[in-house]
Amino acid sequence: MVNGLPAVTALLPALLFAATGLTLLLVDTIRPDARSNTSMAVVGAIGSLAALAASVWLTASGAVNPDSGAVLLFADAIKVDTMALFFTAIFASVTALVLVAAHDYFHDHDNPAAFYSLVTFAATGMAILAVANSLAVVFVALEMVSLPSYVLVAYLKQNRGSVEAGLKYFLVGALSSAIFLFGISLVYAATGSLILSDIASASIEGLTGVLGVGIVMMIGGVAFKTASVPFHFWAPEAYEGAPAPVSAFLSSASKAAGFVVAFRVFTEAFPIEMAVAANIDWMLAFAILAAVTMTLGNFAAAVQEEVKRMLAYSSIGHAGYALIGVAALTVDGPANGTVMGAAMAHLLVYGFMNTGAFLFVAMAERWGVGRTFADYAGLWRRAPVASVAMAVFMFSLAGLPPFAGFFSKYFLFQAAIDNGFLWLAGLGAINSVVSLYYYSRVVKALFLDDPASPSALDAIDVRPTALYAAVVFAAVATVLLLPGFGPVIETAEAAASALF
Amino acid sequence: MVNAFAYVPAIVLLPFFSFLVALGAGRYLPKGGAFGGIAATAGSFLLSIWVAATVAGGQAYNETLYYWASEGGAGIGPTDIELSFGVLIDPLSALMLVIVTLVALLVHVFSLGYMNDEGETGLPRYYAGLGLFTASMLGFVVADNLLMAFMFFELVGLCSYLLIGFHFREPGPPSAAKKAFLVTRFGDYFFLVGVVAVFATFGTAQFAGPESFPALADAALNGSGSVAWTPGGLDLGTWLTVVGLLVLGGVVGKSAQFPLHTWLPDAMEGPTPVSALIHAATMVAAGVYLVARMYGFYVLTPTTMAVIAFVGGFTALFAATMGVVKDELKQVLAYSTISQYGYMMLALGAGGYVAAVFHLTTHAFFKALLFLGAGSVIIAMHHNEDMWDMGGLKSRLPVTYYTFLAGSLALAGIFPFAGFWSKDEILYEALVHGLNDPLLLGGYLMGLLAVPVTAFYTFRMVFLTFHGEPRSDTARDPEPVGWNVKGPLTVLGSLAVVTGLINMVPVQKVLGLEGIDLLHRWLDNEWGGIEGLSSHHYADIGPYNSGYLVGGEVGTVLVGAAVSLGLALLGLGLARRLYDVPSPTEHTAKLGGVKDVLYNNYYLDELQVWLAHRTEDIAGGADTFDQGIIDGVVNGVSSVSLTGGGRIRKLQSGVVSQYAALLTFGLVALLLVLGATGGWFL
Amino acid sequence: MTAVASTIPPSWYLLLASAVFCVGLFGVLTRRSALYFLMSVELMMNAANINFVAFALYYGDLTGQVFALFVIALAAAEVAIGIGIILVLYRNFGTTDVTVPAEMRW
Amino acid sequence: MILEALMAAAFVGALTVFLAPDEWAGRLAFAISLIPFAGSLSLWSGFEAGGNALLGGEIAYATRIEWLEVGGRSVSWFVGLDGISLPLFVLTTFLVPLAILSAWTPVDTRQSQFYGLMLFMEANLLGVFAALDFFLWFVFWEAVLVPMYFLIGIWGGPRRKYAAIKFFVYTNAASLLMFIGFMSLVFALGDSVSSFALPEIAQAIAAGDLSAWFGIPPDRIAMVAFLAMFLGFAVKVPIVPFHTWLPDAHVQAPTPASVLLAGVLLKMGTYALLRFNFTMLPEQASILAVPIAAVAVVSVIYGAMLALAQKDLKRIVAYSSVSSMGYVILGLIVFTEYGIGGATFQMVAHGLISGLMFMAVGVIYNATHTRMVGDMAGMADRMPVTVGILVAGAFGYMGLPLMAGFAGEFFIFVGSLSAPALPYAPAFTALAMFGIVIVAGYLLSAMQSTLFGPFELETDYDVGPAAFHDVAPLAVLLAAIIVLGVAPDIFFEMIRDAALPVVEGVTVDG
Repeated sequence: MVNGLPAVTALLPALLFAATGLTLLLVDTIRPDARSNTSMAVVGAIGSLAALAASVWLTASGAVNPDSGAVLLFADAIKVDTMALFFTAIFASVTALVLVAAHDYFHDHDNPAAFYSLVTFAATGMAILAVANSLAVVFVALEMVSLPSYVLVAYLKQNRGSVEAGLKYFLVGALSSAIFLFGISLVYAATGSLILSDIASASIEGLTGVLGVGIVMMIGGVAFKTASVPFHFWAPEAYEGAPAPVSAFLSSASKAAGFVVAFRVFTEAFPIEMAVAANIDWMLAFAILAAVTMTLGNFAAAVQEEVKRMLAYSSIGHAGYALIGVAALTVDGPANGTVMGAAMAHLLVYGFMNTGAFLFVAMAERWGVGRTFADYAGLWRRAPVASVAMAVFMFSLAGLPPFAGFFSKYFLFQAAIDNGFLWLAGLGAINSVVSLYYYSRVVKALFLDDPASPSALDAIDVRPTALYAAVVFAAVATVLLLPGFGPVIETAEAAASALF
Repeated sequence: MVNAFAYVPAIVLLPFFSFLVALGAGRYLPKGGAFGGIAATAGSFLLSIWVAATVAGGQAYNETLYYWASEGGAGIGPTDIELSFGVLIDPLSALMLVIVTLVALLVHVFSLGYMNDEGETGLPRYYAGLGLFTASMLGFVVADNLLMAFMFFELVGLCSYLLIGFHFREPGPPSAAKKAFLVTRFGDYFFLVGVVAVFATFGTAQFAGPESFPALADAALNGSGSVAWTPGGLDLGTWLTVVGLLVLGGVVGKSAQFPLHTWLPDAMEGPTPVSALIHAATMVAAGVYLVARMYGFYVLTPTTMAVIAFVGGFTALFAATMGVVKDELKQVLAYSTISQYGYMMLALGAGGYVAAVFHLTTHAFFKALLFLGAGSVIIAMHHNEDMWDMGGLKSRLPVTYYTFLAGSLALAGIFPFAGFWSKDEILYEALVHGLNDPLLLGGYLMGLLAVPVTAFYTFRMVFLTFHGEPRSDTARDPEPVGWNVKGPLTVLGSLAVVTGLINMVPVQKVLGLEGIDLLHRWLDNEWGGIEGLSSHHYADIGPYNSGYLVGGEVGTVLVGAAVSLGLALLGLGLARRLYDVPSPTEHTAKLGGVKDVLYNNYYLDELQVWLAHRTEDIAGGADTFDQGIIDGVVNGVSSVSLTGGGRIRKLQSGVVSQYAALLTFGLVALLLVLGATGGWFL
Repeated sequence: MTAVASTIPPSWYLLLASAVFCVGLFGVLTRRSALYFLMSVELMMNAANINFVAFALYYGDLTGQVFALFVIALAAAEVAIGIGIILVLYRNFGTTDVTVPAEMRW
Repeated sequence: MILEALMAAAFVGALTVFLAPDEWAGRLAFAISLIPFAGSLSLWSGFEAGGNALLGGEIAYATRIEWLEVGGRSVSWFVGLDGISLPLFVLTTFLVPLAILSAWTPVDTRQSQFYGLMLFMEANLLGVFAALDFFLWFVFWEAVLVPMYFLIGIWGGPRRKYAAIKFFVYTNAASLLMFIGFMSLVFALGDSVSSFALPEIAQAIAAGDLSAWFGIPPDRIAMVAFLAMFLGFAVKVPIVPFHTWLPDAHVQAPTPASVLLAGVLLKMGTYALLRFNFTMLPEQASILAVPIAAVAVVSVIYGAMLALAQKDLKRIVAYSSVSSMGYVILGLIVFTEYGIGGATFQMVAHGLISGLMFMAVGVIYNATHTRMVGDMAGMADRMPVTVGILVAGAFGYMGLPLMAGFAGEFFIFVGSLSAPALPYAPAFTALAMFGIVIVAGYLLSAMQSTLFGPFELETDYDVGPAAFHDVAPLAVLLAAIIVLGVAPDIFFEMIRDAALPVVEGVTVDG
């Protein structure tokens, strides 16, 4: 029972997402040839905000929290706990932003309806992923997220870039999910169960190798979703080729979805003690991935010409930071909960600032100014508000005070240090300096550079209200999360600690 | 009666106000604020007289008036220090006050003729400068501690910069001003180190009183006291010598002693009245005055004394030789100044405290006189200073001529003019003390040698300027000068004749007339003064004892006087033979190679210019190093990381099958690493 | 538990599955045609299915077999979407060679 | 809450000015910037606190509000002033209005943004000097860079972008290093501190609560932290060889930005050095005394030599700032009351003087549009008042007595010559003091060739005297410099009061 309601109420966010998706289809069938997608945007936004509200309500009302324990459903295949709701909140916020922004981005698309429903269904998949307590559910939900994503990336059928991106994303994705699935099968072979807790308690004498290989393959699947090395190759192209709102959605929500898998599955199915005892040091694997990923992402981002591609690499770099949350863990380490909680908080903040950044790119694409840094020169003069917001995103991504990105990154590194991973934190710090360089390049282009030609800015002829709203909202959130960081980090740490 | 000392600050502040007035409102005042300056200096002069009278009335004054930085406090390491301003009035400073204010007053008056009547522009700036100059010098004179002295010492330097560079629109003056400030600044660097050292060593920089640093040093040296600090392992005597020499650095700079004298001849670029002020009463005098002021400290360290004496003697001769060949009126005077201050240093080094002050006084008058005279000649000659264009001005500028003559006789040290008495006493002191001290004796001999040279160039100047036939049209029909020129000349001329009377030591010694050595008694606190600041005290703690030639004291006096007078007359006579002819010609050719050396001032300027250029070269090298190496490294870091990024991105070939391959390899690598560490498959 | 199944040691199934998986992987790495690529991925997924089914039998619980069904369904969906994407690929690039679309790189 | 009020005034003012039309943005900004100034004057007049805020002295105008928890330590809004921070606080509020005035002529584009950024920067600068909680301080510390980045990058000279990015990245990297250094201290303090409040941390360290961490012994940690923080701040100060961003930034920056950069931003570095390195880790400081003093002396001489080689007036002043900062470092490292007090005083003095110099050069530049020594001569002929003040300022820079610069330098020298804590103190001091000769050298040469001699300058317009609102700030600054030089106790008394505890922190053996 949840607050006197049936226990299934705990699934409210996921259900709301699903319902929204269906409603969107319904709306589309009622008015199939509506040129305006306003109704779509409104319905979608309302739906995802409702999901957001639901998850916040469930957390706040104490129905689901570390103290009262998690809500288990469907023969333990589903487990709703604070972490699940925390991530659901991230998904919901990002989805809402993206849907609102899409209203202007697809203003002249002949069939926007599919987009909205696909996004919402993907969000549904994420919500389920967040509560999955069985590898079966994990895989199904993962596919529920992936399949719509492939379509979304290739959504602009006439656009070679979009198609190429879709293809690469799909091929790498298919391969990765196959590997992930094989990993699951090996784990099943070694433990004979798919329920996380049962896996943890299963005896694996003689099958260490099988389990180990399985786990590594599952790491691969996670790495794909989180766009971490070496499964990151799809990310630059997919983010660059896809419609900007989709890039925002993938790089924020989808990435977070990957992390929720990592956080839950590895800590619950292969508890650290057990892993260490069995010499299956997946923490080490993640540590290596984290180090390589953040370095590769940041250094590659530093030499990009296109803003969108730079953001793609930077999102790889941030995946590296967030991976610290599953890398900097030790057997009953003092700060296991803290470090993972910090990673969760970072993902939340990142959700806002990164989505905002991509939505700014979306605005630029809507205007039809080019994609490179040079094309952004002097945008400031015609779009001051948006440019200031972009500057906020950039500085926050770089981790400068007085923006939320500073705190989330700092908490992450500090927790890592507390847990004995000084070298990871140090590497992260160095990478932050590099990132400062390329993020400030955007600001430089926007504010300092002069437009190539006086007429260069004439492209900016419209004021996409919805896009503006989304961007500004994201910016405000990014700033307000600094003073309001206390509750966030507390919730996150509490949620994470519950896993250990 | 009202206490005169209460008004001492006013002496300093009056000219300062005139500075403010001239600066702020000079534009709107008649004569560009000249009258303000005259009134102020006149006021200061009267007050100074009053102060001197009060001192004569048997009083003295040593008072801290203002704490610059807060009192007490655990200052530096063990010591408590106080940084304060105060006033010290004793016979010495009282006398100096009178001299400075008088000269300043006369210079102000003279300026009316030299600047205003000549239609100079920027007069407010000029009078502001004069006012500030006077004020700074007066502040320096009344200073009661070394820090305050240093501060006003520096301000004097600033004013000299401003006034020498008065004609800033021409190329010459600014560069001369720069040189003056830089060279003296170089000396002041050592001075500043000295000041800091004094604070560190004694915790105080007071000149007078039982807690003053000379007193403390004395006590420490004779074991009845101790100092707060001496640098690692240095014994007290050596350290005090070092400190003394450091402070001396400032003196050498300001008083234009060798080797820092080069700025002074260039300083002639300034308006002539300013030169008079600088040379007679303010800037150059400051150095010597400083030594006299802290004489109680110097006499404690024989080495320092010897150095002072030798430097002084050398400078006296050295500068005099250069004066011989100069063609320009003011140049000759410039080198004579250097030389004369050399005498004063010699006196101080030789323990002739009174003699030095005596010469300072007389020199102040006759040198001011000579410069103002030169000024009036320059007016008459329409600012042509080349003596070879002059001649025969005697009949046309009688007042100027006779006063100038009086000054020249004094400078040459001819009986009975003021210069004779003071210079004679200096040589006497050097002699009697030098008989037991070779270094000092060397100083004496050089000083003696300088006497004929001085007489020679002085009268070479006089004859070339005033005697013989006019050698140019302007000389034939010179511009007449007004009362404001003649007035000051007359006053100073008479002073140049009579000032010697204030200190008739030789006469007293020979004829045994008691009490006519007024200056001696004055400086010996006979009327009033401060314990520890008397010539006697200095003599007591000083390193020297006197030795005499044949005939004991009197004999020595007579011999010395006779010799120096004889030499002076010799030089005069030579000058007369060579140049007192209707149309004199250059005889410098006879000097041969020496002439060039003298013309080029022994190439010392070249040396300093060379040094300056080397410094600039080093600076240039440093700059290249900075831009190339240091900044190069900074930028290098960024470019290196960028190339790194460039390599990494090449991984992203764009071909999806390669992605699949790389991805697989990555996974396999991960498998191997974990497998290896985990020891699976075994 | 049938006789045949009981006689075969589970490790054989593992080997078989791994073999199939590697074949599929080989196909992915070597084939340039998108369709072959797709088929190879299917092969890899079925390798996993072999494990599920076999070990469901081995452990005697149905989860594995049920999950295998799920996987088959998902694979079908994946293929559907894949074909769609390959279709637009062909429309835009006139080929199904996956190495051709390489406009976005570095 | 008065500190908050003043910062808020500047901050709200910034927002208002952002929205104001360009026409009167300048006047509005000036008017607004007077509010913090008036406020800080009242702060100064009402200041009675004694001792050092970090070492248990009373903290004036303090407020402390809990903010959030970090790893079991509380972060709070904790501001307050003591004898060291108050003068710098006043300096900031004093310089900003003048800098704004000096911007009226040169800044002719995007005025509202420009003045808005100026005020925004002021708000953060005040925060830096007032903050007593590390996180709060760090937030302000970093936030200062952002407006300066824009000020240089948008309104700067030809190579402004290069300069801006170099400044931004370089100083940020430095801040990161410093951050790491300080954090390692906090970690090493373990549970002995329950917050990031600087006083608590400083006193905990003083109480010897540093404990081993990662098996690194506490003294090693302290040493590493000291070095990291020192390097971090060295870039900001800047100390040779981390100074190369400064000339670029200064030359490219618009005059008002240069004024604040030289006047206040550099002081952030020395202030932080004093607050963190020398107040919290005096023992490490005295261990490293000789190398640090050497670096200081090198900065003095080397910086002066570089200035001697420059042809651009702004570069000259920029490098001479490097030189002057060397004095400050020397004053700090000797650990005497006069040394540290003098160093702090020199921060204020140099803030005023370098501000004056940059402003005056800026005024001349407005008229000539060149700063190259070779390009102009005899400016005194056309702009007598400006040149007069410039000359006065230059002499102030040379340490002319009765001007603020001399007071600062003299205090430092007096404090350092016989400093017990520094071996070879006399040698170091004497060497450093030679800077006063070189500075005279290059300033006089530069003035001679640009200001004096016959007037020369190729322009198609005739150069006339500067406007009143250009000259007024110069005059005000000069007056302030002289007042401080005649009566240094205005600040020096409270500074010494706050410096004394720092001095007592270091124990000199022998």
